[in-house]
Amino acid sequence: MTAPVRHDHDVQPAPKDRLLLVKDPLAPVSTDDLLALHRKMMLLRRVEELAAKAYTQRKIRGFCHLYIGQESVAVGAAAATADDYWITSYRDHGHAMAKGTSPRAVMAELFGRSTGASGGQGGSMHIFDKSVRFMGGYGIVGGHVPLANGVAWAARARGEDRVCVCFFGDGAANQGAFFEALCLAALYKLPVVFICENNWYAMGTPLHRQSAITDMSLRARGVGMTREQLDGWDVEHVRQRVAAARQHALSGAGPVLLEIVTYRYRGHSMSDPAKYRPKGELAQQQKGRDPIQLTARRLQADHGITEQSLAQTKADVDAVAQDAWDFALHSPEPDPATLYDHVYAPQQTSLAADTDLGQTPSKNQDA
Amino acid sequence: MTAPVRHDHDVQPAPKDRLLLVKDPLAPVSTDDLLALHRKMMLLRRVEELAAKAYTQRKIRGFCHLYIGQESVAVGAAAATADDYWITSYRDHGHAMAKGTSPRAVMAELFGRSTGASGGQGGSMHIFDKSVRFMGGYGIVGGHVPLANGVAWAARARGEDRVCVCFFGDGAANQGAFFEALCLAALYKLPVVFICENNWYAMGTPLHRQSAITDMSLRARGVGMTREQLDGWDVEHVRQRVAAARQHALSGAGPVLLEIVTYRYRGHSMSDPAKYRPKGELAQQQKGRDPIQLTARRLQADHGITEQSLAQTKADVDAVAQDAWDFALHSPEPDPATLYDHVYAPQQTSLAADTDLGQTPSKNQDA
Amino acid sequence: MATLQIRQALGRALREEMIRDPGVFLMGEEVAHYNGAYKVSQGLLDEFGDDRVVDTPISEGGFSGLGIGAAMAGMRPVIEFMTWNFSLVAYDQLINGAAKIYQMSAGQYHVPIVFRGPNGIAENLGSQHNTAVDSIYAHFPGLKVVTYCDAHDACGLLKSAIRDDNPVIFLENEMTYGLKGELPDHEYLVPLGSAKVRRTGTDLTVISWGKQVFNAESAANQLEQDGISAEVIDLRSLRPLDHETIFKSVVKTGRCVILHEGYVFAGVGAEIAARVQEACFDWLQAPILRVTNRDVNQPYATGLEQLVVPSADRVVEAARRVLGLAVPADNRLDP
Amino acid sequence: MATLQIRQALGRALREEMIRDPGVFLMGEEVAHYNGAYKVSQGLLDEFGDDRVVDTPISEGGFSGLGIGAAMAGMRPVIEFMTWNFSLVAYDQLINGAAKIYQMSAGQYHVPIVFRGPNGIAENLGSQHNTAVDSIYAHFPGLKVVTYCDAHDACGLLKSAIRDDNPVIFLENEMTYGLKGELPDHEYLVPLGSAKVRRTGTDLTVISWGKQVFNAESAANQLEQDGISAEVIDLRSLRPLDHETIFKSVVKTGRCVILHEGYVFAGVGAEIAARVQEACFDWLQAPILRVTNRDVNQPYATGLEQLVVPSADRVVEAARRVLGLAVPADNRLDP
Ligand SMILES: Cc1ncc(C[n+]2csc(CCOP(=O)(O)OP(=O)(O)O)c2C)c(N)n1
Ligand SMILES: Cc1ncc(C[n+]2csc(CCOP(=O)(O)OP(=O)(O)O)c2C)c(N)n1
Ligand SMILES: [Mg+2]
Ligand SMILES: [Mg+2]
Repeated sequence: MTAPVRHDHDVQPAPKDRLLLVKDPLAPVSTDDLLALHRKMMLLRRVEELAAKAYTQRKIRGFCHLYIGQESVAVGAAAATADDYWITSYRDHGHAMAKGTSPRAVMAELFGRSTGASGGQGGSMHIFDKSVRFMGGYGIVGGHVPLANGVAWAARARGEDRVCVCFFGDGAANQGAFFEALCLAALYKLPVVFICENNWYAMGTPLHRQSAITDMSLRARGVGMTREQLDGWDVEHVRQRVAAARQHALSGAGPVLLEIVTYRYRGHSMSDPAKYRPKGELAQQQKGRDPIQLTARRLQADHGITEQSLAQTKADVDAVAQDAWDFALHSPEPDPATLYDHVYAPQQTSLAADTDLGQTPSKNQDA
Repeated sequence: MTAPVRHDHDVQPAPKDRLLLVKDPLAPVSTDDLLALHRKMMLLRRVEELAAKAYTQRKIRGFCHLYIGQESVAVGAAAATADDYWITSYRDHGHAMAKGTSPRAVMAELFGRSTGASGGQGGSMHIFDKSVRFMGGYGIVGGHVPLANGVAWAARARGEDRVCVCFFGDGAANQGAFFEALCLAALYKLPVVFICENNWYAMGTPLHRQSAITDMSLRARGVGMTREQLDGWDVEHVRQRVAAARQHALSGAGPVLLEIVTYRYRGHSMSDPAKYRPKGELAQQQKGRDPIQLTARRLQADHGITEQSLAQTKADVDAVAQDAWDFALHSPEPDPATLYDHVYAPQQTSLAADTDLGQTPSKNQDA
Repeated sequence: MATLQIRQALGRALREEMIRDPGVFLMGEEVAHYNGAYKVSQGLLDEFGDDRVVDTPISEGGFSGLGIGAAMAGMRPVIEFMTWNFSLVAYDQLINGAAKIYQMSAGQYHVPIVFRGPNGIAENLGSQHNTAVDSIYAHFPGLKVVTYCDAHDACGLLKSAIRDDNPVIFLENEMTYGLKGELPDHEYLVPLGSAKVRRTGTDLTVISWGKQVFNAESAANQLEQDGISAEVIDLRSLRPLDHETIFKSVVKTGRCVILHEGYVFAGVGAEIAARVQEACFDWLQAPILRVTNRDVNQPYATGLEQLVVPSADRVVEAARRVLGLAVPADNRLDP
Repeated sequence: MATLQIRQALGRALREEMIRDPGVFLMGEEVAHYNGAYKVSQGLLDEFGDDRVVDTPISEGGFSGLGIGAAMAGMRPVIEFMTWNFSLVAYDQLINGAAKIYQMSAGQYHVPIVFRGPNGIAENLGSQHNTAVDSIYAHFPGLKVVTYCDAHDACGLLKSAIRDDNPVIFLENEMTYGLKGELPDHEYLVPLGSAKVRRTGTDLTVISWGKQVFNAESAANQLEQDGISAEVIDLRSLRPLDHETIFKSVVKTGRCVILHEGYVFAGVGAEIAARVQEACFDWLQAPILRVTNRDVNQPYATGLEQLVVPSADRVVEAARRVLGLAVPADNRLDP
C-alpha cells in the first residue's frame, strides 16, 4: 500500500511513464459472441431511439442524455467485466443495459414508473441496479469517480476477484474530484479500471478548448498510474483492452486509466441541437466509424453471417425495445404513500449488538 | 488562449514532456546581493525563532507554522520576482518578509495587534500586505492555488509585466483545487509560476505515503504544463530558476510548475513534536544542507567575506528581530469598536453610475 | 419601455455593465461560444470577445477561485454556475475564500465578484439537480445573497450586484428565464437589501422570493375570493434582510406565512420566522407557518415531485390555518 | 466505571465497533501513524493494522467519496476530517452523494458511513478554522447530525452512529477532547435522535448542544443565584430533532433561549425557534432568543474573538430579557 521510499531528498530522474503492458488476455470472440455483442449494441441504440421519441412525446421528462454512437465502449467493457462492479455518470442508459439491467427497467425508469430500475425516484441520470452490481449513474460531473475507489476497496477487503469499472467523460477529467480519486487509487493500488470515454465534447465545448492537452490518458502520468489510450469503435478491441486493464488492476499492480476515444451522435442532452460541430464531422463518423456497422461488416466478412440474419437481429431487437416501451407505459406511477420511504434507511443491522452489551438491564439505552 | 486543435479523433502519440528550457536569465549575484540574500534568510529565521519563543510564552496563540529551514526558497524567489504578485498558504511568515513585509508587521500580526499586517484579524496563517503585492496566506490546503490564476488573469488583462507566484506544499499537490488550477492555468496560458515547496512531509505524513509518485513536478505532465524539479538549498540557484520560470510565463508560453525540494526543521506547527522523522534525518539536513550555512560558506570562500562581518550581520539581524518583538509587544490590541468593520466592504465605486442613468429623478432607486 | 424575457434582462444587465467597466468579465461553462446553457449571455462573445466572455472546463472550484483572485486584483468578475447545484464542488472557494478575504486582510482586499446561475427546483431533474442553495450561502457573513422574480428586478439587481464591492450570490431560476416583463428604456438599478411589497393586504403577510412569489400571488388571489386579504412580500435580498419591510407588514397583519423552495430545516424561512417572532412577538396572533419543499430528496417521477415542491394550494392551506379557518385534511406532515 | 477523556471515549467507541464488525474501518489524515491529529485514534493502527486504520493524502473529497463507495459496497467506514472546516472541499460528496444515494437508488444502496471530526470554535484559529458546520449539513434530508458534550455521550453516540444504516455527521470539539468523564465498564449505546435534559427548571428553557452546553449550565448556575430556575437541554441530535423533549420543556417554562456556536443566520437555532414558536405558540410568554456567534467572520486577536463567540454571560442576559428583567446595557446588536 506504500510507494517505494526515496531515501534521501535529492532531485532524481522522474519515474517512467507506465503504459499498460498486459497483452490482450481473452481468446478472440467466437461468432456467437460477436453476434451477441452486435445484438447488444443494437439493443442499446434502439432503446435509446425510442427514448428520444418518448421524450418528444413528453413521456420522458427532465434531462435525457443519449449514448448513441458510443455503444461499443460499454458493450465491449461489459464483455470483459461481466461480474465486476460498475459506476458511471448521467449518460447511463447504455451502461446499465450493457451491464445487464433490462431494457424494461431502464425504460420504466425513464418514464418515471415504480417498475423502473430506481423505482421512478432516479430518472434518466440515476439508474441503479444492485442485482447486476451497477452502482449507479450520477449527475454531478466527476462526483462519482471517488466512489469507485471505495467500491474497489470493499471488494479487495472481502477478497473478491472483482474490479470496479468507472466511466466518465473527457470533460470530467477537469474536475478536482476526478484527480483526487486518481491519486488515491494509485497510492492504495486499488483494483479500479477508470474509463474516460473521450467523445471529444463536454456539452458544446470541444476538447481542445477545455484542456491544454487532448490526450486525457496523460492525466494518469501526473499521478503515477498506468495508462493507455485506445480507439473505441471496435468493440472487440475494447473488450480486450478492458480485460487487460482488469488483469493488471487485479494483479495488485494498481489501477489503470483507459482513455477510450469515441463519438456521440446526438446532442449532449435532448435540448441540445449540437450546432457546435464542424460541418461534416458527424456524417463522417457515422459513415466511417459506426461501431455497429463495423461489427456488422465484420460478421459478414469474417464470420459468414448473412445480411438476412442481421436483419432478423434488428427485428428482434426492435421487438425487445418496443416491449420495454409498452412495459413502461403500462407500469404504475410510484405510490404517493411511498414519498417518505427513501429518506432514511430503516435499521438493517440490529442495534441490539450481537456482542454482549453488559449486565445492566438497560440495553441500548442511555446508561 | 486555445490549445492546438487535433483535427481528427484518432489516437495519436502523446505530446512531449515540457521541461523548462529557459537558461539562467539573471546575471550572477554580486557580493552585495549575496550578502543581502544571506541577511534576509537570517532575518526570516531569527524572526521565527523569536516567534517560537513568543508562542511558548502564549504571546502568540492558535496555530503557528514556522518556515525555518526553507528560507532559501522564498528569499531566492523574491530576488527574481520582487515586483510580482505572490500568494501562499498558512506557512507564510517567511514568504511575507521575503516579499517585503516588515518584521514588525509580521510579528505584530502574530501577537494579534492592530499594527499587524492584517490588523490582528488574520493571525499567523493570514498575513496580507497589499503594499508589496502579497495577496495573502491561506489556511485551507490547496484552496488558494486557484486564486493565483485570477491574479495573473488581472495582471495580463491590464498589460502588466507581472506574474503571480503561487507557493504551496507537497501535501497540497493532492487537492482537487490544485489540479483544477493547474488545468486552467495551462489552458489559458496564464503567467503563473507555481512553486511546490516539497519539504517531504505533510504534517506527519512523508511524501511516499501520500502520493504514488514523489516527483511532484510530474503533476504538470498530466495537464500539459511546463515543469522543473530543483534543489532548493541554494538560494542563488532558486533565484535563477524562478527567474527562468518567470521569463517563460511572461513570454506567453504558459505557466510553469517548479517543484523545489527543501526541508522543514521544526514540527508542522508548534504543537507537533515531529517524532515521525527517521532518526538522524534532521541533523543530517541541518549539518549538510542548511541554506544559510551554505551561503555563509560561499560568501567566505568565493566573496572574501570575513567571519567577523558575518557575525555583524547576525547581530544586526538579531536587533531587527528584537525590534519587531518590542514593536509588537507595545502595539495596541484591535479596538473592539472595529469588530464589524471587516464584514462588508463599504461601496468604493459609486453606485450612481458614471454613465447616465436616464431621465427619471429616481436614480439608484427602484424605477 | 421594452418587453424582455428574464434571460434578456439579465443579458442586458451584463452588457451594460461590461460597457461601463472594462474590469467586468463573464466566465463559466458554455457562456461564450454556446451563448450560455440558458442563453443568458447571448451575443456577448461576439460583442466583447473571448478575453471578456470566457468558456471554462468543468472546474467550478478552479474558475470560482480564478474569479476571486481576479477580483482581489481589481477586476469585477461575473462567474456563471451552469446551475447552483454545481457550486457545491466549489463551496470551499466561496465560503473560505470569497466570504472571508475582506475580513482576513483587514480590508486590504475587496472581492467584488458575482456568482450567478439558476437555483432551486426545475422540473423532473431528480435528486442532484434541484438544490436550493439559499440558506447554505446566506448563512455566511461576508456574502450577500439576492434574487428576483421578474425581468425588471432581474436586470436592476444584477447591475447593482456587479457594482457591489462584496461577493454577491445571485440566484436565478431556470423555469422563468423565458418570462417576459417590462423594463424602462433608460438605465436603472435596483438596490440590494430592499424587499418589495408586491401586493398590500391586511389579514396576513406572505413572504417569499424567487419564482415562488408567483405561488404567493396566486394564493393571494384564491384567498381574496374568500374575502381574505393577503399582503405579498418579495424579499429580493436574503442577505442583508430588509427587516423594516418585513416587520412593518407583520405588525400590521399579525400573521405570517413564509414560502420558499428548498429544504425547510435551517432554511432562510427558519431565519425569517425566528426574527419575526422575536421582533413582532406582541403583534403575532398565530404561529408563523412555513411552506417549503417536503423534507425528502427530490424524486424524478412527476407525481412524487408535485407532492414535494411548494404550491399555491399549500400556501392557501397555511394561510387558512394561521387565520384559524377550516382547512382540508392535512397532508402528511414532514417527520 | 472508568474515567476517560473524551478523546479516549471516542477511541473506545471506535475500537469496540471495529472489533464487533470487520466492515468498520477508519480513514483520514494522520489517523494511523500519527495516532490522530487530536489522538482520538491512539493505538488503533497498532491493534488493527493499516488496512483498517488508514492515513490519507490531503484529499477530503477523494477519501470521503471512497468512504461512500465502500459503504455502498457493504462496509462501514468512519471518515475523519481533521476538522470540519476541511469538509467544505468535500461538500458535494456529502450532499450530492452520501445524503442522496439511498433515495436515488430507491433504497437499493444504503450508505452506512460516519463522518467525524472537531467542529466549531477553537481558540485563536482565525477565519478559516472556526466554522460550525451544523446547519449546512442538518439542512439536508438523508443525513443525520449528532454531537455530544461529555465523554459518556461521546462514546455511546459514536457507537450508535457507526451502527446506523445512514450517513451520520458526527460533530466533535477540539477544546474538549481532554475533558474527563465517567463511562460504565460495560458496553452501552446512546440512541440517535434523543435529547437529554441536563438540568430541570421551571422559569425558562435553555437549549444547546456540543460544548456550549457548559455555557448553558454555567448560565443556569448564575441565574439560580438570582432565584431563576433554568431548564437545560442538551440536544445531542440536530437531525432528527427530539421534538418531544423540546416542546415539553417549553410548554412547561413558557420561555426559551437557544445557544449555539456558529453563525446565527439560518443556523440550527433558527430552525428550533421556528418549530418552537409553531408548536408552543400558546404557551410562549416571551419571544425566543438566540445566543450565537456574532455575525462576523472570526478574527484572530483574542479580544475580538471573545466578543464574537457565545458566552455564559450572554446567555444570562438573554434569559433575563425573556423574563422581562433588567439587563445591563445591550451589547451592540448584530446588523
Ligand atoms: C460539476 C458539474 N458541472 C457542470 C455540470 C453540467 N454538465 C452536465 S454534463 C456536462 C458535460 C460533461 O462532459 P463529459 O464529461 O465529456 O461527458 P459527456 O457528456 O461527453 O458524456 C456538463 C458541463 C454538471 N452536471 N456537474
Ligand atoms: C483542506 C485541508 N485539509 C487539511 C488541513 C490540515 N492541514 C494543515 S497543513 C497540512 C499539511 C500540509 O502539508 P504541505 O502541503 O506539504 O505543506 P507544509 O505544511 O509541508 O508546508 C494539513 C493536513 C487543511 N488546513 N486544509
Ligand atoms: Mg465528453
Ligand atoms: Mg510539505
